[in-house]
Amino acid sequence: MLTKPELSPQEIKDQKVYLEWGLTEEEYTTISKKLLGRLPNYTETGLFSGMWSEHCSYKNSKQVLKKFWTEGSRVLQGPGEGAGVLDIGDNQAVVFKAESHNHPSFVEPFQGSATGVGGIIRDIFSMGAKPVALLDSLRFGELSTPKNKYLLDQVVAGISHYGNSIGVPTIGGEIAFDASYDGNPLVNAMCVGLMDKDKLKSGVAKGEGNSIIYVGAKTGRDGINGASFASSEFSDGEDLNRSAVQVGDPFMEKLLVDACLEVIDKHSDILVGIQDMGACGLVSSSAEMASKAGSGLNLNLDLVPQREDHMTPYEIMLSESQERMVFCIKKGHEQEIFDVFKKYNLDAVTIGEVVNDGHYTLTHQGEVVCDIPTASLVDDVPEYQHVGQKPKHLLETKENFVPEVTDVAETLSKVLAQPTVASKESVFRQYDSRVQANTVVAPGSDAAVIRVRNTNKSLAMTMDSNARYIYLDPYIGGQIAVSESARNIVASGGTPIGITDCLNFGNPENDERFYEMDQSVQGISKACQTFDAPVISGNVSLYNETDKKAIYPTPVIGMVGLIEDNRHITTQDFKTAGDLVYVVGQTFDDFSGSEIQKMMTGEIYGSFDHFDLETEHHNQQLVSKAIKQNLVQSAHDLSEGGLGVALAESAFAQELGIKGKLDLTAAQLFSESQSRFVISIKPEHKSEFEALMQDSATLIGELTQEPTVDIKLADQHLIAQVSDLKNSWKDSLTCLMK
Amino acid sequence: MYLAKIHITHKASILDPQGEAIKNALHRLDYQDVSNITAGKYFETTLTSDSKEQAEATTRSICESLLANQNMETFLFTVEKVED
Amino acid sequence: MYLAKIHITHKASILDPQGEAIKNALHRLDYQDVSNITAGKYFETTLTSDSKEQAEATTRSICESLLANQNMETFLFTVEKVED
Amino acid sequence: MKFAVISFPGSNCDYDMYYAIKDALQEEVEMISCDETSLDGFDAALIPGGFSYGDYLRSGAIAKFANIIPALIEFANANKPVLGVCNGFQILTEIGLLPGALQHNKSMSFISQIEPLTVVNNETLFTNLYKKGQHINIPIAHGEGNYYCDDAQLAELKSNNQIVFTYDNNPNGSCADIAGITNQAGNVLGMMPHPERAVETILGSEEGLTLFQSILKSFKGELNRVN
Ligand SMILES: Nc1ncnc2c1ncn2[C@@H]1O[C@H](COP(=O)(O)OP(=O)(O)O)[C@@H](O)[C@H]1O
Ligand SMILES: [Mg+2]
Repeated sequence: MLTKPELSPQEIKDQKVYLEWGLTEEEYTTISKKLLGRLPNYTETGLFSGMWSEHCSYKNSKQVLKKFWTEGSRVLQGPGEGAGVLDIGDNQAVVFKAESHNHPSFVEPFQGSATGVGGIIRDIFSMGAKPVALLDSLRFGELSTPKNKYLLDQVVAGISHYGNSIGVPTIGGEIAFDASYDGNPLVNAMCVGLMDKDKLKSGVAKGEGNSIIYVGAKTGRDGINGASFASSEFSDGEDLNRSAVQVGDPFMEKLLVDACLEVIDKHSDILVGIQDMGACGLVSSSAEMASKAGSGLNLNLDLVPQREDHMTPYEIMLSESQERMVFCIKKGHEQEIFDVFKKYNLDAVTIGEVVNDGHYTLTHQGEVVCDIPTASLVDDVPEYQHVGQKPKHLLETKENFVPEVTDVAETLSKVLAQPTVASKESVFRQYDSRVQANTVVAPGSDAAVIRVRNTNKSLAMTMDSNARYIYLDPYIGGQIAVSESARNIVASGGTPIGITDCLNFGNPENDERFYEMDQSVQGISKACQTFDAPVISGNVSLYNETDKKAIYPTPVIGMVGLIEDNRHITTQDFKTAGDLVYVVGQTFDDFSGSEIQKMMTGEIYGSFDHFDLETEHHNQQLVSKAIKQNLVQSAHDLSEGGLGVALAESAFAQELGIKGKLDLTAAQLFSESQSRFVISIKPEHKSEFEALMQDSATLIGELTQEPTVDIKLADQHLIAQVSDLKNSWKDSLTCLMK
Repeated sequence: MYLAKIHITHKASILDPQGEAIKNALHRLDYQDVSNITAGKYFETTLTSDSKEQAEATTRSICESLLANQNMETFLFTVEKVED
Repeated sequence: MYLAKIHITHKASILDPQGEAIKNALHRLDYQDVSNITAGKYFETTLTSDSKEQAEATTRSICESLLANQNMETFLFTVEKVED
Repeated sequence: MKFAVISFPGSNCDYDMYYAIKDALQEEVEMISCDETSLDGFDAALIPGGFSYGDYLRSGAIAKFANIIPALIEFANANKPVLGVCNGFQILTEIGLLPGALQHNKSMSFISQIEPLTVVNNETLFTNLYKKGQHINIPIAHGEGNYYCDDAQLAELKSNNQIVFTYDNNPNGSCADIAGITNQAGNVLGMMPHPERAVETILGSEEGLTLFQSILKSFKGELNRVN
């Protein structure tokens, strides 16, 4: 691709090269006949192929994204900018967004995940916020193949390299394994930032004569037109012919953050707009900034800092070199910007100006190489309407699964060792989770918590999704994904205030895949409204298919919660012997898509008969109240593996035992009924707690110094040593990686 | 016994932040005659292979599977016989 | 123009964690004929020095002052003339 | 007492150190760039953690040429307190204020966790408020914290009582479990664990604050002695 001589407009048409670049026949016709009235040249065709890709244009997903609930009293900036922004009081705002880097991470896992982190951090500081936390949500195929082990190892190393070096703590995330991610791993990263409300910036270029300034790293031939590749399915063998991999430089980005925040802080009056260069590099950032104001741009590509010789306009515009930003600066004030960047030893150059004719004009070595309406790149992209169709596997009816558990202690130990349930410490210990000295709850509990310095407030955050549920019921599964996030926030003492999402799906042109996306988005949206947590940002990654096999539908939720008083911060660990342990919420026979179903049968199937959003909300509010009334010693939400797993996990840190009884069967210990928590309280709070909970909480028993789990069940007696359970949970992932 | 000397370098067009950082440092230190520097890796391996061909095959294989990231790097090696 | 090729290796007496880790990985991958591996660094520098002697002097100086940590590492280099 | 925090391009714990002094210790502190050439007017110098100049070659290697380094060496030679944490420790070994070197962790991967340490020497200006043999919990976060020195050097460190902190369960392969050492004179301390991340109860531990309080106590004691 790099050395191909440039074809003439006629050759592009005759040889239909645009198809190779991902533009359809109709799209090409629209561009040449309707938008331009002539054939686009090589550079222009390249720009269209990038800007009209799903990744940049959302042409296949807009229809669905409109269904998200995006309102709410805290919203200062909803979807549409680099990141969403919520008011948290005291003139402060929290900024967050998640983004996927699936395809680059499959091709080159270390750099792919590292640049994913770099990219999402840029989205945050381009809004004017200081990045304060990172989270990552990962999906891989089963760890039985060397390739999947390699991917996990390298993806984690890449995240660790970038996040640690730039000095933003990685404080949470999730990892799950399922065969559907073989050949299609998911790497989603989320960044959270904090800012003063009145410093909010947007990515806009307006005002005739104002300067377009390029800052940061030089442009090389890295990942050219990556967005159009990310927007197509890939097949085995592709990893042999690819254009140059993007390499991240966290040191450069650290300087870039500091310099940009200095500009926003001290030169806000001359800063018209700021945006990072992400997918489709210079063209997408500059054209989007201009289109927001209906402006045109004149850019001189000879002025763009270049790392390599003889780069073509196509390469310069579509390069995805990292650590670069675009500013729009009031005419005549450019020097102020140059002075700031000089201090940090970074390039900052004027590469063009805003014009009022609405034209996007590029010159290169004295020639105009592109002259098209800005709107044609951004606003005139066709929007495709799809009609979903219920996937075949949802039409088959099969009786719901109920496991037969003969030795409950042994089964518990095995479930704890399933890689999706097992401890992720071997991963998160590679992440610096305490840099910036604000981390109150590091990875290993439910939501992570960072305090807001100089206030008595904290932020709780989490990323969650159970794709198996969504595969079995996209609408309910979507609701559960948000509910689980909210449960994590609530268990940590917080109130959910908003979400971001990464919609990872297969090919939307397939009706069944589209159905999955559409239904799960509606489920997510409904749950967001219930929890009063609007969707403020997100990202779409479609075409996650290899050789026509799609991943499980995996919309990942990143949620932030506010803790108004630091005394309410709660962790999942049991604290002292003698404390009473309760389970909040009702347990049914819910084994569809459960960990134990997968473990015992190797497949997942069945329906969801007991989930109810109102009950979920009710239980969360009860727990929240109990925490705020200072009645709670520890709180842990129930998710994969059910009650047995949650009790064990809570016991591990202090190695406390628990003695009690439960009116449940051994099998039900592994049921994944939603809307439940494990809570421990001091005995002196018993009556107050029970009065608050009414019949929503059931006493299990009390914590013991003797580290044994000793619970009488309806049909069996569970007796297990905490240390044995802990060992199978703690070492499992490390063993699987060997 | 065989000794393999393996050089791993960046492919052209791939960003080399390490080389850049070193170059900048050298310029700050006034080494003006250093016009460029690229950073790579160097490995020495001793092999108990039965023949030079086998030692070469093993070396190539470990370069491809472990030492070099072929997305970004290329490797070159030599193998020579040494005293046990 | 001169091209310097610089090799930095661990002193023999010093534990080389990277080499150890690679050796273990190779043994896990069943490369039984690899009896030892040491990890080092390799740099290529282009110098605009006026003479080979000067290029050598510069190279030695950057090795001593920056590229190698002489507590643990030793360096070796060659300098050759190349086309501008 | 007036502290300087020396910030290098790529330092990322500089503000953590700054706030530890300003908010937790409540003493005077100033952030200064490594481009400065003087430490006049300061009573102690703190070199924070991070990845100076990206740490691309070897951690601390490029930082040793910063403008501030001659002043720092002079400051140390004048017997004033110098503390280097994490990358700061690596820089202190690179510039020769402390012996030895920090290699890649034995596991070759980055390790971030709360680490139990033992205070081996509580007779330094940095540790006089700890008890000898006291166990403390301080977070670590590093990829190259595996302390190395040769046998002769190790014998010297031991006989001079220069080993200040050791790890209870050596996480990175350091020789003799070393987590922190001083120079011979005892006024320069380098350590991999991060005391500045353990200065408030809300962060999980205050056991790092004791180190800064010790520095302050020695300084005040010294003032009284002089007056
Ligand atoms: N990839 C990861 N990065 C950082 N932390 C992680 C990662 N995976 C899991 N964790 C942490 O491990 C703990 C347990 O995770 P998980 O089992 O997903 O919890 P839950 O089911 O309650 O959401 C959480 O604190 C989580 O943040
Ligand atoms: Mg949880």
